[in-house]
Amino acid sequence: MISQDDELYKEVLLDHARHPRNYGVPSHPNVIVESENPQCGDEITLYLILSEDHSTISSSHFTGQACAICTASASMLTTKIRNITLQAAELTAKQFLSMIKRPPDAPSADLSGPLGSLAALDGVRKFPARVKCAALPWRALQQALQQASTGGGTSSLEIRDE
Amino acid sequence: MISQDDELYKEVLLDHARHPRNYGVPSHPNVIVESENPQCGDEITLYLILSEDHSTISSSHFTGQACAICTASASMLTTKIRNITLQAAELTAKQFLSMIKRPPDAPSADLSGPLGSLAALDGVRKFPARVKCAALPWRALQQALQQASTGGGTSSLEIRDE
Amino acid sequence: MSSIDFSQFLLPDKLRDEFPILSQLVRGQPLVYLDNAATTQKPQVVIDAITSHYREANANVHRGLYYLSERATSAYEEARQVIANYLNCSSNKEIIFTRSATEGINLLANCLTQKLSKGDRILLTEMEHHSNLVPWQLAAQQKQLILDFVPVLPEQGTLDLDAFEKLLSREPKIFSVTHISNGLGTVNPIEKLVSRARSLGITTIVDASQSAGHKPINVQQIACDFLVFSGHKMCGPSGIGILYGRQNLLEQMDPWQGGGEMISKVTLETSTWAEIPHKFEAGTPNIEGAIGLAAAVKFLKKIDLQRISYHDQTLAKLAAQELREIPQVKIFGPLHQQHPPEYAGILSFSIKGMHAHDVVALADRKGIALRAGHHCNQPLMRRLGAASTARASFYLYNTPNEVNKLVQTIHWIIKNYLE
Amino acid sequence: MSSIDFSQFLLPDKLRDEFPILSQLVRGQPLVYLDNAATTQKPQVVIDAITSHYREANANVHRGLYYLSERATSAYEEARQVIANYLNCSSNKEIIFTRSATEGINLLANCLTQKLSKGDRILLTEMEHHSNLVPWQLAAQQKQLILDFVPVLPEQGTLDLDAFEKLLSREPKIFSVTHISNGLGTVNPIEKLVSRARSLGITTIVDASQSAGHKPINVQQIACDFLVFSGHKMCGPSGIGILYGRQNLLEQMDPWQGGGEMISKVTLETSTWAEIPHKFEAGTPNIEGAIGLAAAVKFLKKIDLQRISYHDQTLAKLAAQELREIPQVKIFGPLHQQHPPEYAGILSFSIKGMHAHDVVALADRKGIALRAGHHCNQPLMRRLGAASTARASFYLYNTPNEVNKLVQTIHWIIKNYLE
Ligand SMILES: Cc1ncc(COP(=O)(O)O)c(C=O)c1O
Ligand SMILES: Cc1ncc(COP(=O)(O)O)c(C=O)c1O
Repeated sequence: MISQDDELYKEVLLDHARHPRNYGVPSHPNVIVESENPQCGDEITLYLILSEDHSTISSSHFTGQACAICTASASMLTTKIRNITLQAAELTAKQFLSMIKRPPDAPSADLSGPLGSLAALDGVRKFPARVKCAALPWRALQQALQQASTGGGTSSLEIRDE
Repeated sequence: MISQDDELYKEVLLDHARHPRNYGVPSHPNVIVESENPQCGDEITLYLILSEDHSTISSSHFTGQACAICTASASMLTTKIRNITLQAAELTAKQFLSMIKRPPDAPSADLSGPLGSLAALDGVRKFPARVKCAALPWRALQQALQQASTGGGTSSLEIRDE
Repeated sequence: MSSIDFSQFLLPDKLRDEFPILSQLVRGQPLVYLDNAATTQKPQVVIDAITSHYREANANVHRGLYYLSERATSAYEEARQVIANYLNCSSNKEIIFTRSATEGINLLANCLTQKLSKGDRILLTEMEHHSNLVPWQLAAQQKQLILDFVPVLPEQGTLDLDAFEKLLSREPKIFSVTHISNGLGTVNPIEKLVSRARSLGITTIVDASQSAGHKPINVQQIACDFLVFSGHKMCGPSGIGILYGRQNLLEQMDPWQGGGEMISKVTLETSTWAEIPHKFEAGTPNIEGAIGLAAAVKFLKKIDLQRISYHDQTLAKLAAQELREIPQVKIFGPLHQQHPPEYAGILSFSIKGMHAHDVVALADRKGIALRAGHHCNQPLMRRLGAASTARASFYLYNTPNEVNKLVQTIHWIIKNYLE
Repeated sequence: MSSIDFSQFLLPDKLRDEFPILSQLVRGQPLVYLDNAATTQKPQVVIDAITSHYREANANVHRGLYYLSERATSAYEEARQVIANYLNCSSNKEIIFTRSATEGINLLANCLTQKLSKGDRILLTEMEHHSNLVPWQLAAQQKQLILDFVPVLPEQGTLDLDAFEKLLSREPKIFSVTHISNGLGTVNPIEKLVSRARSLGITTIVDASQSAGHKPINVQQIACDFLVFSGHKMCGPSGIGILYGRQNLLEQMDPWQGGGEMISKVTLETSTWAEIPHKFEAGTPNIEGAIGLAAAVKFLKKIDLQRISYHDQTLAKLAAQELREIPQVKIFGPLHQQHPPEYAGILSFSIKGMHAHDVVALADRKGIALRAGHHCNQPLMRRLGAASTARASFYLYNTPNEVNKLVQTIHWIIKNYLE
């Protein structure tokens, strides 16, 4: 363990970073977004499998090379947005991004709130240079959702600042 | 009087500045050099009248608008380089320019040296921004002497740094 | 001096205590610093902001993942926010740190002329500082553009607004104008000029070098596209300046300089750019410069920029009233008149029969710092028929007593030099 | 650690006392600052030089006729002389003050390509910092020039000299190369590279950002045409840098930026230029920056640049020896090898299974400042097959004890994060 009270490297986050969930290329994804943050070197590809009517995300996966924060964020994302509507996923992305962009001294996010265990990433606010690491998979998701609503496909995304 | 011991505005210098000698356009000059220092706004035109064989300066005059230092320097120049050979004038210009370019803390120039009363301009060294004011007429003279040795005529000169 | 008690309207003399340099003797006399249009003195809070940075927070900015780098980065970005607030920007992305006003204009002269064609026109004025003239000459030469100039009315020292209208009909693409003339102290009717030009679709640039830190500035009210100034003329460090640009325009522009910080993805062949403002900040910036400038802005806002403006003006007007009485003195610009058009704390004058260099060198003998010369305004000086002038420019730490000393010294100079 | 007593060859620990920032605690631990390749800390003498300027001598430089302006001007020009002496220039006119190394290269990329024609080639290397790459890409795009790159041998981290020879046969007009790689610590055989290129009439530029202030530099011995560096990487302020150029070349070049200070005669239509170096210093310069940089150079020379170079190298080598023993650690560049080719005090490494960001963020928990990322070297990183590395870079105030702490911390990170 790094430290009992490290505000960034929480145990749950390290667990996702060391053992990422839904890591790998699924067969027949409907949407693929290759995202990268060239300034850090984080690269995450996000895959969505949609329900037949394209209204719901059946499952999502990711691959790529990234730091612990970005990897954990992607891993937690894929566990969170399973069997929910595109709208619900969009809302989650929005909530997540607003959470991590609050000022460093804002009160801690609530683990029992709608974001659930994603609140473990809230500590990233205290480390402004890492906000974009946590944000990358969610930016990819936002782009993927837009694509999903217009028929799916593959695209890429380069994020710069957050 | 400005001050008994002002190192720049010496009484002899002020006298030349207020009552410049040889000020005006002579008839039939052999050489004319229009010199200026655009950064200060000093403008001096120097006129030489040469002996028939062009070996000697019979007289010199000047016109123009310039500060006290530049005007006095020009006025003293015209009184100094009268009835001397081109070579002697060249040497004087060289000696004068080296005098005013010595370091600010060098010992004072000798009023009984070859430059005579020109040594009154020696104090300019202590005011580095004014060195080019004192130098301008002498730079014009150097160009005029070169012209004199190649047949005379009119030219112009823009000085920048000293 | 006048018998009215101005002290109740002016800033208090004790402000001087904040500026360590002002307590020194120069040539055995108390320093009277009246060259504020060239550069200003630094209050202790600005010096402290810089030294604290060195002693506590120094690191390179951006992308550092350790404590000092985070601290330096936030200080740098907070400085950007302080400037954005001062100018009332809609976003702090609209603030680019440059070396100086000069660099800001060079950036614009380069980036905004990229897409212009041969024969396109740029409108300037006859009262521009060389920094708002020479960069356009360089660009015009390279891209075969034509420069036009709004004339200055020599008596009033103001722009000829009829001529401005006529020149607009030549359809310039860019109009770049100074807010306040550093040579004459004229305050241009900047909102009116900008709104007229913008209504015709012309890109507008304001050189705020003499107004920043001397007045409140509101870019949304001026409604210009770009605005530049330097930190050192407003109690800040040298080596730091500001370029304000409208977000959408900055986003459309290609970068000027390349290097670290301004890129996103780089291959050997080609690169993509960072978001604004970083796209225009190539290489390690002047970090302590930005921090020092922000400290200066906070200091000035606390005093109140409206009051500073009034203070500057009043001292210049007091000096003008006294100098106007001296027959050998000629004043240039608005303060030449008893009832001047809008003016700032800048007073240009000459003494008949004396070169300005001598006036200023002799004032120095009394500890007074004035500027002599063309004030980087050679074309304007030619227009006024003056090779050079002497200039006294006032700021918040100057006092009515210093105005007195200036006036007495001019009398002394005239008596001793001319008589 | 090794049992040899290095202390007799290394600089004394008490040098640290000159740097106020180094006595602070970071996250409850003594600060171990190992990001010197990004920027360096400032000794008290540099801080004092800047504050004394503000408290005693602040004024604008050039053409001021009063006491403060004379004092500021001499301090600024003396600073130029100090730099000229450090580099062994033949004249102080060869020293131009810029904002940074980045600005210096942008100036060159602009001015030196003015007269090139479509299809002309410029030779760089794969290890250039973005600052010595992106400006050339921008110029190449505008003027349709072709860039070639000397490859890096990934194992040694050195330039491929055979390929260099072949690329020379394509007759490049300009060859610009770094003295020391900021990503790998490689010290290039600079005299050899420059003399080979110059023998073919190629204009040569050296990026000395990592060598200035770390070694003696002699431009006449290197025999390059131009050389650039930044003040902040050598104990000086940020916002100030140096461009050295051969006098005759600088005299032939047209200016880049326009503005005050760099002109001689200005009319509305056209202008003539001041002499070098002023021709290339448009606008008010970073005066206190120049003064601070000169103070830094004096400080470093007093310590002895040769000793500083040895000190940096030795610490990097000690660290490499220890880290090389850890199976999960991979070292990049010369120190990868037991008997490395010439190297500087820069150590790049990665930990298998960890992203460099995490390595550096965790080192910060122990008060150690490292850098993670591409080090503004994206193409080089791609060449090495590493998205990013962690980098420890040493300077005169680092100690063998700090090397120990670094090594212990890497062990701690591996144990806690990977195991
Ligand atoms: C009106 C105006 N514009 C531009 C400048 C240039 O400022 P800087 O030299 O700081 O770039 C000045 C300063 O002299 C000025 O007064
Ligand atoms: C080799 C090299 N070149 C150029 C630069 C750019 O320096 P600056 O950002 O100070 O302009 C750096 C600094 O990161 C460097 O290491």
